[in-house]
Amino acid sequence: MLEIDELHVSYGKVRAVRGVSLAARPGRVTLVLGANGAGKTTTLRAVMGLQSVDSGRVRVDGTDITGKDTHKVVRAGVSLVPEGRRVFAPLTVEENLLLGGYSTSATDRADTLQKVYGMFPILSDRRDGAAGLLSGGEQQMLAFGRALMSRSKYVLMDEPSMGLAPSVVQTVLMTAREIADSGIGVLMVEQNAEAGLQVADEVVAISQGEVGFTGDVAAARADRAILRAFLGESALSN
Amino acid sequence: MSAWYDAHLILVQATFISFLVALSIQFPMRMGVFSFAGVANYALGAYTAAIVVVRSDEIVSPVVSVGAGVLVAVVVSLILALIVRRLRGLYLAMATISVSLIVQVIAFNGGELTGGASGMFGVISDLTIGSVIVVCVVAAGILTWTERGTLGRRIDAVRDDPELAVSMGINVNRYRLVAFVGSGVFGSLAGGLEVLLRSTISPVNVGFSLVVTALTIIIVGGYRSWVGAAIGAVIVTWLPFYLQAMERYQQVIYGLFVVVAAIFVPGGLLGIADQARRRLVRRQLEHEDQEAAAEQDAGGAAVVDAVGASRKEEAR
Amino acid sequence: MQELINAVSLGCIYMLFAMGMSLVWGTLDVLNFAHGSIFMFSAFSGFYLMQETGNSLPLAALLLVGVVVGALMSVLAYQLVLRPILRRAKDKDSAERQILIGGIGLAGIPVAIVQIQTLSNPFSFRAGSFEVASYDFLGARISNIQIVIWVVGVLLGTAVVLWLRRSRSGLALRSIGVDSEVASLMGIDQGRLGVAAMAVAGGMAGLSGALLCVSFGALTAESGDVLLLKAFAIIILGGVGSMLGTIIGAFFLAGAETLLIANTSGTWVDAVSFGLLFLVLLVRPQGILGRQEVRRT
Amino acid sequence: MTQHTVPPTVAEPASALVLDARDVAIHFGGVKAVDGVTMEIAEGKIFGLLGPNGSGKSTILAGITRLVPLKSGSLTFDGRPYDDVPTFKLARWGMARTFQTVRLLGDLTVEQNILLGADVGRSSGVSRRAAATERKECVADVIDRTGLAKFVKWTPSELSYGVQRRVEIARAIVMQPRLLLLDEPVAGMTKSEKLEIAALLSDLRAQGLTQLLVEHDVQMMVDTCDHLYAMNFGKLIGEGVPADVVKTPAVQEAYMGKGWRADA
Repeated sequence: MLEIDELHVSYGKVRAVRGVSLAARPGRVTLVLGANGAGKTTTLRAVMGLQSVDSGRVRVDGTDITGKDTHKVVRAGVSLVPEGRRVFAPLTVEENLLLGGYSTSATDRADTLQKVYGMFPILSDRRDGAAGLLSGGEQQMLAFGRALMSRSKYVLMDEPSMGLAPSVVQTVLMTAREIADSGIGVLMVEQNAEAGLQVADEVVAISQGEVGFTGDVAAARADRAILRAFLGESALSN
Repeated sequence: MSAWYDAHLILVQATFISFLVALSIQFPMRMGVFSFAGVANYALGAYTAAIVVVRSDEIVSPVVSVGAGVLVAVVVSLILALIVRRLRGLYLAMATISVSLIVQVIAFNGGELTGGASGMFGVISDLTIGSVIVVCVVAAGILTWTERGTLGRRIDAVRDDPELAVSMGINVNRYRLVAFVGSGVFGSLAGGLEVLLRSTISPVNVGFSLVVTALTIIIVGGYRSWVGAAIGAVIVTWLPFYLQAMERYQQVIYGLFVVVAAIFVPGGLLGIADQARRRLVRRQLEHEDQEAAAEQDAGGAAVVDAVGASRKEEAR
Repeated sequence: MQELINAVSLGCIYMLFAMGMSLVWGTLDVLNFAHGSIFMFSAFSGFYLMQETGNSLPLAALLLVGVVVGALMSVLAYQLVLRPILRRAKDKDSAERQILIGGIGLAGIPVAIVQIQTLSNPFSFRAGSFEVASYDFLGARISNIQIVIWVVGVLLGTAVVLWLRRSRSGLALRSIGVDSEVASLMGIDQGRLGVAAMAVAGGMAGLSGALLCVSFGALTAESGDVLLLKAFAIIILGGVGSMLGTIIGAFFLAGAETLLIANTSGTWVDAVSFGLLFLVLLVRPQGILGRQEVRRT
Repeated sequence: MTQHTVPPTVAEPASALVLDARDVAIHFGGVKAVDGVTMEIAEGKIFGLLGPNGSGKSTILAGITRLVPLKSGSLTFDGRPYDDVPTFKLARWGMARTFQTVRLLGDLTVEQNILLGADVGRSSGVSRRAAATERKECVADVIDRTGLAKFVKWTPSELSYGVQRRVEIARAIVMQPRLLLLDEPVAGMTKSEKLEIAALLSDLRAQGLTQLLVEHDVQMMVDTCDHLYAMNFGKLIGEGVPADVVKTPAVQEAYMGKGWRADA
């Protein structure tokens, strides 16, 4: 289990995350909802050691990784698919994937590479092309593949559907589901709440740096506050 | 007093000249133009003044000889500004360092005109330190005007965010042009005045070490105001004199100064003073505006992701 | 023919020097202005040891001193100055500016020390324990030192290119150049790789310093500054981040300079690189082989 | 293509166009970021521009402000074509904007940042001294209206994101513009902050300020705008009364994704 316990993070004078506790479990998708600026991305960055933590603990299967350097967090079995994908555009698709497996052994790397190619045939077809030339959806697949290459037990995903064509959003989120089904714990921040709920098992809602709701998908769908904040009551709910 | 003055005349002169040299790099820097052409302008000013004085049969007024240097430097600066208008940041810095070194190579190879490697001697004039001080005071006056009010704010905008500046109706390109011309004026004034005071100039005086010295002055003092250049000029000129040990290791210690400042106090001494003043103001404000601070906190959470996101945007 | 031999030798030295500088600029975002004085000081260290040991150092030891001193200085510069600046700077632009300023400050220190030690006179490895021999080579003369330069140049040049292209750590280094934050998300320890890259760069600078001092007779305290700007011209000519471009640029500049020396008195030689730099910046700022942004939105 | 599905806007007196962007195309390399967009911004109204990330909204804003060159098309401001007028002159003509990311000068106080807007040289023939007092009054008035009085001596880094945003808007208003372009002014704000900004914009409209609002928040767009443009893939996919535009299938699909309607 990836446990975030009473995490506090501040940015200069601003307290961005105030006592967030949540968990990701193997084989399950935990969806984190929250408005822009609620502290979701900051939480993920803090877990990865990209942001310093004021107080609180982050544990991976019992091992404390709070405040560890990013590369050590990755070695402890947690990886992040960053917002906006951020593939290494000038490098080839295969180089991107190999980088994902940077801290694994050579044999493991070759092994996982074949698995990832099996999962995403499009990446196999384009393996020698520059990653920057892939379409948005393909780049997201590459970002997923890159995270899988590290053989992490937990994958954090920051807005995987952001900026993608609507038709691709479903595919991308279904892929996230498949990744969880293979036994990996997925912690996903997603703006597109409805699409996110379709693949999630558990839901955490964050507002102004604090957790407002924790529960399974059914409970979330039944929660009026969640409905109002993330799904409905807009002009579109005709 | 007078005895002291006579004994320290050279240091007094050096202080004012260093101030002008530093301004030739600081002035464009304040407008976001990271140019080292000031050193080239110094060389142009010095050599032009020297050539005018030495080649002419009659006694030439400093106004004419130094003026000729300023004219040459300004013309060259304008041409340079047009040539490098597309360059920014490091590329501009390195290109202008190259210009300075090309000028040095030309001085080396100028044959009879520039005196080659040994340079020029006997540049005699009736220039006094008083005139130099007047020049510096006038320069400081003009700069004070550019650092205040509307003009000061606009220059801040041009430096910190050129795209914002144009959206606020500021003609950024014109400011950049002014930056080059200003560098030409200050640099050539420094060169012209110095050559008349010392009566000699050689290629060694206009090389890379002048870049380091000018940069030391600005970095130690602070790049945001002419006051920084003045503080820096005083320190860099007088410290070696008072620290006997420093005489020999002067350049080593300059290097250390620059390194330490670049890491810890990029704003120089002036920046430190500024921060201290601000901290004082803030403490007062915090007493007055407890409620404002409270309001701050409520909306505070929103800052973070947006800041993080914009950082990432930039990184991409 | 003689010119060609000289040009290739000079080109090898330029290449060793510029490749190291290009390596850390393209990956760590460090335009190390002290690279030139590292080059100079490494050669000077050899000279100093040579004097202390009564001219008994063999050539190999001299080169080794150059490599070790260069690597050491480069790593120290990175750990003590450049990395702290990168970490503390508030944005990319000010980081760039402070790195350059800090580098200029750093560069001044060894230069000043050597000026004091040599009283600003040139220093050279006068006849040491090794002998300079010349051989006939296709109607021209080539010295044993030039052969050493060629061999070292070809071997190291190839090694660095292969390292970056083929190896796991080379790939990691390239990824840092593209997006250092995501690189750390791949599990890459940037601190260690950065030190390694700086050590390689400094070692190559030191080696080229020793080689240049041996083959061309003498260096002065200021030699590094000029070479630094030449290397900048070379890198810009080839395109930042392109090793192949750097290699081509190095030989191009060496060729142009050798031609000029052969046909004039040689005092204008430094103006070639600066003129060239200027020209490239104006006409094609991304260099001959500079990579265009690969992007699709 | 969705033009005909949108009910015709209520016939209104042909008011003067503040901004007329006709068949604007902007290409980056081979990418058609904006591909033949026409927008007619009439006086005194708030116009909205809606579209998902990467649809070309920010690009067309950059084109309108002449920060990037057009591939083709024409631009007219208050009847004056400005295809070759530099950005800084446009600002003096009365085009003010805010940016997608906060862009305040960190070394200046809030007051000084706002004064920067008042400095824009739109001389009105008044004597210098009179202009200065007038300017001061205008700044004081704007500071008051935007609720920034408490923060005038603060520096931007000490302010929350919402307050920083308000300073940016205040700086633009102080320019006394003819047209105000707002690039995602409420992104990352809390609900209450959003409402505040929306009220401020409506207030400005009441005073006759024409605005073009680029935003993600559908609810805010519907509530605040008089006329809405919707974009995707560099093209307009809808235009008209906001509440109607957001209901068209093309906009719903572009903005909310497939499957949204089935579950909502």
